[in-house]
Amino acid sequence: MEKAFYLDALRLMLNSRNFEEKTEELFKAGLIHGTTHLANGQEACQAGLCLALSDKDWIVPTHRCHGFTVCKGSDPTAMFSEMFGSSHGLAKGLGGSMHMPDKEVCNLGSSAVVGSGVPLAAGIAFYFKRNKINNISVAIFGDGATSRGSVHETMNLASIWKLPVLFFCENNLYGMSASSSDMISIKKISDRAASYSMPGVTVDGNNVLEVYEACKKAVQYIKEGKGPYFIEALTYRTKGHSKSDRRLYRSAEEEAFWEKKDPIKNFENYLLEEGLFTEEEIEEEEERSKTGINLMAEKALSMASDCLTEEETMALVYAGEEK
Amino acid sequence: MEKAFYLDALRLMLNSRNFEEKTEELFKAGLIHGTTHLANGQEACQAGLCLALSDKDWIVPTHRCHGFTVCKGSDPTAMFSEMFGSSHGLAKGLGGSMHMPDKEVCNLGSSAVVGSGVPLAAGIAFYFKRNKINNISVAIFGDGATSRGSVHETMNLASIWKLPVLFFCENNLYGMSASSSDMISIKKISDRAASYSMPGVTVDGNNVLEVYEACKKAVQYIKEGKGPYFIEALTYRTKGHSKSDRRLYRSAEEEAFWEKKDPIKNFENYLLEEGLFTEEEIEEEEERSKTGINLMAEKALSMASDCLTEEETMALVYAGEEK
Amino acid sequence: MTTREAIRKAMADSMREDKNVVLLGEDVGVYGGCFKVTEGLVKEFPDQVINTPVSEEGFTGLAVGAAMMGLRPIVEIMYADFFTLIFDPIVNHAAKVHFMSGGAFNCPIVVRLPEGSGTGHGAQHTQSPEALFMNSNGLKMVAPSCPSDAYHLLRAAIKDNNPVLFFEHKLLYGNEGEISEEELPIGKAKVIREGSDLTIVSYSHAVKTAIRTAETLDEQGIDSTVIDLCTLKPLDTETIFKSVRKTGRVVIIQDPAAFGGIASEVCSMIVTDKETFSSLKASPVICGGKNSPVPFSKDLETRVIPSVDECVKSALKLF
Amino acid sequence: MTTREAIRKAMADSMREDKNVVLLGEDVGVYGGCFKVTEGLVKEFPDQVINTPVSEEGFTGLAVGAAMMGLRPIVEIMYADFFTLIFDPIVNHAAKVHFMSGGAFNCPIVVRLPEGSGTGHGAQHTQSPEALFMNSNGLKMVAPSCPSDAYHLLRAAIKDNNPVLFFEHKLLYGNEGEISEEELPIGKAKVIREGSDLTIVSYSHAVKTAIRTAETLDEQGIDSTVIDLCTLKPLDTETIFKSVRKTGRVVIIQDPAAFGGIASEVCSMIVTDKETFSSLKASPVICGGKNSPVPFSKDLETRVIPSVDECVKSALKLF
Ligand SMILES: Cc1ncc(C[n+]2csc(CCOP(=O)(O)OP(=O)(O)O)c2C)c(N)n1
Ligand SMILES: Cc1ncc(C[n+]2csc(CCOP(=O)(O)OP(=O)(O)O)c2C)c(N)n1
Ligand SMILES: [Mg+2]
Ligand SMILES: [Mg+2]
Repeated sequence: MEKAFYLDALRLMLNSRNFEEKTEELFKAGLIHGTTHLANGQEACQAGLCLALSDKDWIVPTHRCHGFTVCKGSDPTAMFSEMFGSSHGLAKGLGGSMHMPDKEVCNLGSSAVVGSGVPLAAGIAFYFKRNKINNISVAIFGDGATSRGSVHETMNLASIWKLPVLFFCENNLYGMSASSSDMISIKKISDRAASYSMPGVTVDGNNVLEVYEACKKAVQYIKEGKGPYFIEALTYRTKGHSKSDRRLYRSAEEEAFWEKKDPIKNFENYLLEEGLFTEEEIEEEEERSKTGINLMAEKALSMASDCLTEEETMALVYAGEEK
Repeated sequence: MEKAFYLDALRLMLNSRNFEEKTEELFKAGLIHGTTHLANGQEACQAGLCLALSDKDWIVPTHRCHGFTVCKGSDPTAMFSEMFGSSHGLAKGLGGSMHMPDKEVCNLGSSAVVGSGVPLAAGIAFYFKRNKINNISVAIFGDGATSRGSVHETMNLASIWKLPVLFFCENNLYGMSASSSDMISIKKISDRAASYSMPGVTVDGNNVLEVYEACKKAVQYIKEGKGPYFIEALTYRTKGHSKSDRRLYRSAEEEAFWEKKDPIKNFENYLLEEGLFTEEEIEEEEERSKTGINLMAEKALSMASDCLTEEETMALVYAGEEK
Repeated sequence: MTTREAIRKAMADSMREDKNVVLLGEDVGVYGGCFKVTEGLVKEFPDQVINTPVSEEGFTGLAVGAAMMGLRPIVEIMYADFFTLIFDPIVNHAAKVHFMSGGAFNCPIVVRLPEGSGTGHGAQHTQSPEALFMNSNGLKMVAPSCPSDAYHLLRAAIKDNNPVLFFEHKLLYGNEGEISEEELPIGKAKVIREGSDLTIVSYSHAVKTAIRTAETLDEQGIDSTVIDLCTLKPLDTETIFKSVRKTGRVVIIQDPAAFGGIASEVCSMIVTDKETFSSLKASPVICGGKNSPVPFSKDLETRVIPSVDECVKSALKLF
Repeated sequence: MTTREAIRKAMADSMREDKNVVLLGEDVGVYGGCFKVTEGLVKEFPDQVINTPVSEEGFTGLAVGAAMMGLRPIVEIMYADFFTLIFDPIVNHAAKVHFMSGGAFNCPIVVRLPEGSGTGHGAQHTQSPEALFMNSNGLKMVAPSCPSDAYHLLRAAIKDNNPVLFFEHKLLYGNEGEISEEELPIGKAKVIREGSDLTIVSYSHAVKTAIRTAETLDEQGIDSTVIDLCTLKPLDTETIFKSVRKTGRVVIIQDPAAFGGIASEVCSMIVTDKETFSSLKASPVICGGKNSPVPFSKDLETRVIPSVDECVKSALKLF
């Protein structure tokens, strides 16, 4: 692996983290309307997956979408703008925190209906397969979503039609307050892949290199035309489910345990231990990312009042004749 | 096994078969409105399952429901009446061929939406578990239904809540024209049970004793409080999917192959070979069943014009205050 | 040509023109579809006609994703009653993605929904669910009543960049008619006959009832206009208003349950339009289906939809 | 007591009285529900409050089956938007089983659906889907606007032997009010204030708008009756007709999109009633939400529902 790769991985994770930190700050300051779902602690999943994809591979993230959106290459200014509801946002301010589609970087945007993005992702793969385009599509979903029938139906469809889709399950142990051990009828979610005759693996979702390697392998398998693949990445969201969550359903010990497994700190330690980066280099990256994200947030804030008019909005209910 | 048991099994299968034969005849004669789904060839599943159940165990059949309804103990006269749309029918003529609920014999009736009866069956089990009633509920469904998300969601729910429900999958190799090998992402459907941490077995669905034994074991397991159980019964519908099916999707050879595996003939041969019944006894049973069913059809036909009035019908849209 | 054939031809012509048009559904291949609408298509278009498992939510969602990439899927839901399973991909996704993406994505999907009672299939196989989609924004809905309209509206639906629900009444499949040269765009109602005393508005199978009602009223010297809505969303209020302003009397006929139906929206459009309201000489009348599930019993099933007799009686009260 | 507390109390009182009343939903236990409506309930009723996986179709279907056996389940759908996932168990099953079984089975299930815009949750978390169930037979629907009605209607819904959809507007959770001694049965509208010049009909969150509209009109010397529908299906047409016959003018206000909404049905009921129609002095007016998905942007979101200003302006045009 070249140093550039490690640098990429570090930068993506830092940007993702800093995006969430800034978002939380803006929310607390009352500058953003609505709610948000922060993905702090899950950066290795986001970066590991996106690094394994080509620019032309598509993703369909979840409600907890910021990190994937950053890592797939969207402009954080446009992301902040979206949360400010301004017309400079990825969805012109009509989407909000859970809807950040970005055609340019091959991100279909999320469904805010848990598990409903999964068939859409298979649809992208269906399109590729029909048109003999050798790209893949990634259905991203959480442990909670595995209880949705749509996920089952889609995995069956993807399997019988050998669609180029990667099922990427972020198992962060909870769906809101519901622990996956209470809600899921099997210990290892990836074991369900057998029902769909596809490979299924479970990886340490807090280890960016492990996620990357697993995804790389999956992408290769899929691009060889062998059909879908299932990856379960074990991770943890260190913040609450959304703005209002008091986290009564989990223990301080558990949180502390996972705090120690912070994907960024651990990766930084690895880089240091392996002598790939110096402390100064890492600090510099941390600083650069933070400053960058803050600047972009400020820029977005400065344009926050640019808003679609009612007429422009109503004109977007139906698509016109030609694209 | 006592002779009475074999006699029961034989009678149930013969009644089921004769019910379908008579139904087909009545349809061809234009005496029944709508369509129907005949289950000829699947009698061992129906009888094998129902013999293993107690009177207080409930079933939720499918659109192909006549055989199960006969075997669970409903009055064929009321079944024919239902198909004639008369007020003497199991649903007073409001249901039709696919809807033959019968509270008296613990049959909830079918959903005509493939796979949608499965969560209802789990609901019965949920009721039993909550009220500490040691009965079971059986969700009956076909191979085609396994592609429905509702089935996945229900199996997960039944597993995590350890509900006393038997998932009974009649794999007759086709869902209409769709062969299960094309539509299902795994060779053996029962292998999917592992995803829900429940036992899963595949049995010869044309062998009434094998079905019975498997169900008996399943019922015992469930009544011990161990949770749900999955049985796949391999069988074949010898008729078309419904009235209008020309069966273009399957070969004459295949049909001939399964004709030889006729569950009734094979059971009769077994009874003869084992010396349990004489030829005369069997012929007598065949005769008795046929005559009985024909008489009931005639009786139902004689009352066929007794129909609910419009007022009575409209009064059934909403339930009243007290049951 | 029958309506069945017209629908088939619209699909064939579209698939021939554009490889991105694909048909997905249960038994649409060799079986020819439950109502034989797709018979033979798989032969000419083996790559464009795709049999699916019984996974309505899954394959409709898949079609939505594919449509967002540029495919133009036609989804056949075997019986419209299974609309219950596609609400999420259609209402929460297809209908909203253009808007929610700030216009970045389109979702050109057509869903064909064979609907209607009269076939003895019971309450879960005889629904006409169009009204249950009415209040969802971002969708279009059409419901043709003759082969020509079926052909042109399906062609238009496939070309449309928005999700279109195409309601086809099972009892109309066998109806014969010529395919007109003239296209029928989405959003246009058709004036089937012009009269000066009464406006009868209807759509789909009930158009038959409307025409027979008009014919019966002829005998009484009442001269009716009959309007076939053709498109249910968006409604062609202009055509309706124009006629009602002329006749001052309106009867709206529909097969599905009266409460909360398309007819109620048409009626409310008419009376909330000031000018049209002022032109009314009598209260509008809705002749709709009974507010009950569809009974199986043949006799009861027949009477669940409004009869010509009922419609004529209601119309006569306006004079 | 807030509406949130009133709903909680109705559930608690019902669960205390009857062990067959159970609450199923995501995060309804320790988490207290997404909107804290169920907070604390699991402590008093550990066996009756059940956390579910994200399987709306599955657990609602399960509740339907259990209800047919005699349980009285309350199902909480976290956001009404996920109504798309329960259409099949509710519309194809719960609503029809009594009828389809010739009366043998009942399905006493209540589905609680937190709805409405104004919270900045985007188009898939802000819908008010009541109109999308209107045309389905066998269901009842209620949508209270104050704590007392919420309490009594939920109590009544739980006791009802039919499936009842209970729409609770998220913006009303914090509203304060006394719980009246008097029960409010399903099927009864409430006259909130009586006036002789105009009838304003509304329900749920829009009742606030209706009241403020009436107050503003007071200043102009226009004296309005305000009717809160409370029950959306079946509609209490008697109360509506009585008032409209008196005032001769009607404005119907609702938050959801105007096209195909509850207001259209109310309007159509009014004008198809001969006597009420004859009493109209002006065309009825509907002030409904915009026919678009709900935009995220705060300013746009606020304007997606009708404002008091708009309603007043529309009302004034009637005089
Ligand atoms: C169909 C549906 N049901 C419920 C919700 C409310 N909800 C939002 S996120 C969530 C938990 C999802 O858990 P998981 O899939 O594990 O994702 P995570 O939040 O952990 O990233 C729930 C229940 C929803 N958005 N969609
Ligand atoms: C949700 C749904 N989709 C489609 C249909 C139409 N349909 C009726 S039976 C059937 C095939 C079902 O196959 P299977 O479950 O194997 O049962 P079988 O008919 O073989 O007994 C289909 C697709 C339906 N009734 N419900
Ligand atoms: Mg999770
Ligand atoms: Mg089958």
